[in-house]
Amino acid sequence: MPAILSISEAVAQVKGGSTVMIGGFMTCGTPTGLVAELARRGVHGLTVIANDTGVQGNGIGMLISAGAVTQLIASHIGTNPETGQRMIDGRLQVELVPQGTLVERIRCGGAGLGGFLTPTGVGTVVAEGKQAIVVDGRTYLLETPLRADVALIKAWKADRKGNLLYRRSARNFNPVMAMAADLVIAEVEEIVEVGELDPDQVMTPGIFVDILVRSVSRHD
Amino acid sequence: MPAILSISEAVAQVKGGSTVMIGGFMTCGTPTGLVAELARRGVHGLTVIANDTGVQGNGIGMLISAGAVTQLIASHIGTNPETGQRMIDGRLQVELVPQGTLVERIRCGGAGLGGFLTPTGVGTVVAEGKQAIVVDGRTYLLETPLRADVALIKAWKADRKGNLLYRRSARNFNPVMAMAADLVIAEVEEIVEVGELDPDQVMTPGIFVDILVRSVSRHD
Amino acid sequence: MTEEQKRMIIAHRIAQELSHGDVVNLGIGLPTLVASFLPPGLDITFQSENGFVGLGPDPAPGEEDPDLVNAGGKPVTIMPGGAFFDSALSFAIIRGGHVDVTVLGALEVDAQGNLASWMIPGKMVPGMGGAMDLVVGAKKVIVATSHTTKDGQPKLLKQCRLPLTAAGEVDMVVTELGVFSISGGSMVLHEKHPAWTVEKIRALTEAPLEVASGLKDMVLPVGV
Amino acid sequence: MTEEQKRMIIAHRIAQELSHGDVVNLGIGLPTLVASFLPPGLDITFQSENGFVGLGPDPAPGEEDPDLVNAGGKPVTIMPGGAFFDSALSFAIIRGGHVDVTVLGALEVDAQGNLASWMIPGKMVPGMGGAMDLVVGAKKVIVATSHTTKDGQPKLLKQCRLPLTAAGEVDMVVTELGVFSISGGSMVLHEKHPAWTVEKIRALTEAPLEVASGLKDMVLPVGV
Repeated sequence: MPAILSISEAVAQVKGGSTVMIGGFMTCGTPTGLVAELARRGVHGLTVIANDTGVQGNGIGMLISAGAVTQLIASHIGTNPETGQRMIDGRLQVELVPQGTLVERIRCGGAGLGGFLTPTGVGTVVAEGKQAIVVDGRTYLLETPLRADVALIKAWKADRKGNLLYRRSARNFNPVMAMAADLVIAEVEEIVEVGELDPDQVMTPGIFVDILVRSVSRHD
Repeated sequence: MPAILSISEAVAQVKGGSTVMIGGFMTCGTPTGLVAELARRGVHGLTVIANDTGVQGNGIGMLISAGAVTQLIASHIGTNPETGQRMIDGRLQVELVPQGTLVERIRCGGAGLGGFLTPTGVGTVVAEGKQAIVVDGRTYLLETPLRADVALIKAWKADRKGNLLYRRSARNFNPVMAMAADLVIAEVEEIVEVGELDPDQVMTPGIFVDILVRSVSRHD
Repeated sequence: MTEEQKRMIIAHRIAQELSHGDVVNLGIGLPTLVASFLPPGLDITFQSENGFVGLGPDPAPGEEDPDLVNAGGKPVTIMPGGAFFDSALSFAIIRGGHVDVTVLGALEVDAQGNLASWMIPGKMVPGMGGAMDLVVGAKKVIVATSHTTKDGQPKLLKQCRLPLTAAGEVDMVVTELGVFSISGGSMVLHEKHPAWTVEKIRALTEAPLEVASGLKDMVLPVGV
Repeated sequence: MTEEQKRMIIAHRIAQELSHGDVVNLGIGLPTLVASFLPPGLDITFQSENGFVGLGPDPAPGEEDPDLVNAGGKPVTIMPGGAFFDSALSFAIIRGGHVDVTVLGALEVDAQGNLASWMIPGKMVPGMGGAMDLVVGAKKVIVATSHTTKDGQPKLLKQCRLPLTAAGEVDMVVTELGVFSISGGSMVLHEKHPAWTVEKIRALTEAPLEVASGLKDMVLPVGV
């Protein structure tokens, strides 16, 4: 059973210098309460793995503005000019990864696989430094797993066992990141009793979740 | 929108000599109506990809008894002695694949990946003839994708768009096989109108499904 | 032509390429406009790479749901019969060939079918997002682009100069001046804007240009 | 000892290895019996590799649901708070180290931590099912086996002779005669059946045998 903690108790577990996966897509499905608290605490030297950095001052943008992030692995940073500026200034090191490759690398990390072969990126700068492997006459890149010390994810509902439901397109990277970190903290809008969720409908089994926190407000 | 056909109309699309994925685990979640009709039609020379061959005369066991299968890719055949006997007699060629590798190879086939690296099977006969690749000091086997001409799957409910819900442990290989075949035929217990399923709860999106058939009876 | 007219011509023409039953992913910006020109009654399922099929029209004001956005982060709706999923399944759909048509913008596109759309070194590095997977994975890749840059330079090139999104994957290019396929190191003009001559189009095209035997006029949207 | 007594001693002893909060996969046959000996109040989640967590006890007669079976195809139940998933996620859980303990039977196990459990060439080829993934993926691998074959031959070997399930992955072996860990090419005896001497156990063990400094008696189940 996961621990049910306050946002500040939960975020206190995230140490400076650690690697943190953060769910969400353009702030939709981002655990905003956890991210805001992390930015507020003045933690430094984080490596963040996320699809994007939201927009300036919102979502993961809060962590960028706080200068908490020194390394970023993401598929898109165009919607947050501050991320680009910090990259150009050399204050932030950015690895850009195709979105499908990014989520699959995280899945590999969670699924105990050593890597996968993808056709995405062949013949582009993404292929640089990577092993090319030919299977059945087609060339693929060998992409390797990503794991994190902590995953900060956002769900709609949880039960006390940590079973999670996501809502609408706020699901995105959250279920995959829940598999790929040593410590998984889920920010949820509602916590129900064990037995209230239909086991057929659970999207993330509770065995992946270590800590539950309640969102301060819905869609905040 | 998938076509809604009778079992015999649907199974008429499966040609002798084709590669057929069949969902289910020990007959639980096997599309028994489709399999029975396929066995009855006297189709020959099938390559079957499935977790197991059920038990003698039931589930995929019906196809084995009918002599319809010449090649089998499965993780387990111990519960159907007839499969083992035909293998020893040389009438059936069997490739045994670890269950996690089997499902991941099918997923690769459906997901457009060229393969994946797994630690499973290293140092065993499963490694024979396979490329070993070292990532971060650990040895993995390169396993390659599986695809089929036809997937025969079983679901609980469908809507007319082909969106599927599975029930309990009858889910197993079905959602993954739905992604990995040129023609996907789903046997379902109930077909509801478009809009009756919650889009958050759909387990297999209808875009994967080509043909829906109604099960003759529940759990038959 | 105004920029708005160009966009309408391109989006309208691409809408004619979609067939009953297609699963289609539209990139943000100009490609999104394609949905406005769908022939009535055509059953098209739009995929949104952030995690669903059945992307519908914009919500009525006040009806926005912050949990339901498109790949540009904008509030949208879902059609009856749609389905949500996680990013892993979304890109399994995309890379696995389950998207019939993808429509994307371009910075440059060339006669080898190469596309550059995601960065200008030293200037603009937004990232590739889902574009690299879409171009590699979709069965048919249609590039939707103005024929030239804002300062009149060709965008249909002999060879892309910017970093590629994907190599050799583009099937069709639609601009306000014409409809092009890629074949043997040339772009082949199949349809042209009725008011333009082949020679005038050639003058604005860097890629080697061939003209298809059955060259036709593009059908323009009503009112353009 | 009867076969039933052996099974009870082994299952009872392995149950003591499970800790509060563990996710555990029990193989079919003898390992399944471990669940019967859980200390009360211990929060253990059982995983069933055919696709769920929260495996519960056998259903009451007449309450069987054909859609709810264990990895042996037998009707079972699910506990409140359990969850179903597909085989891909099931093996992501298994291979990804999310199962704390797996308990499996053996044909042979050796002093290098090798396990053979899935075939006897020319005789029995049932297939490996999920065993290879479980042995490679679980954090702790416990082998549950009678100390000898039915005709009295050792099953704890210097080196396995049958085709392996996995190489070097076994952490612990529990038989009716003792509890063993694997270390530097030897099996280390930590606990022994109270009625047996080390020398008598050694005589039935082919693997090089060391004796742990704090050798203890195994706690046997009540009534055995």
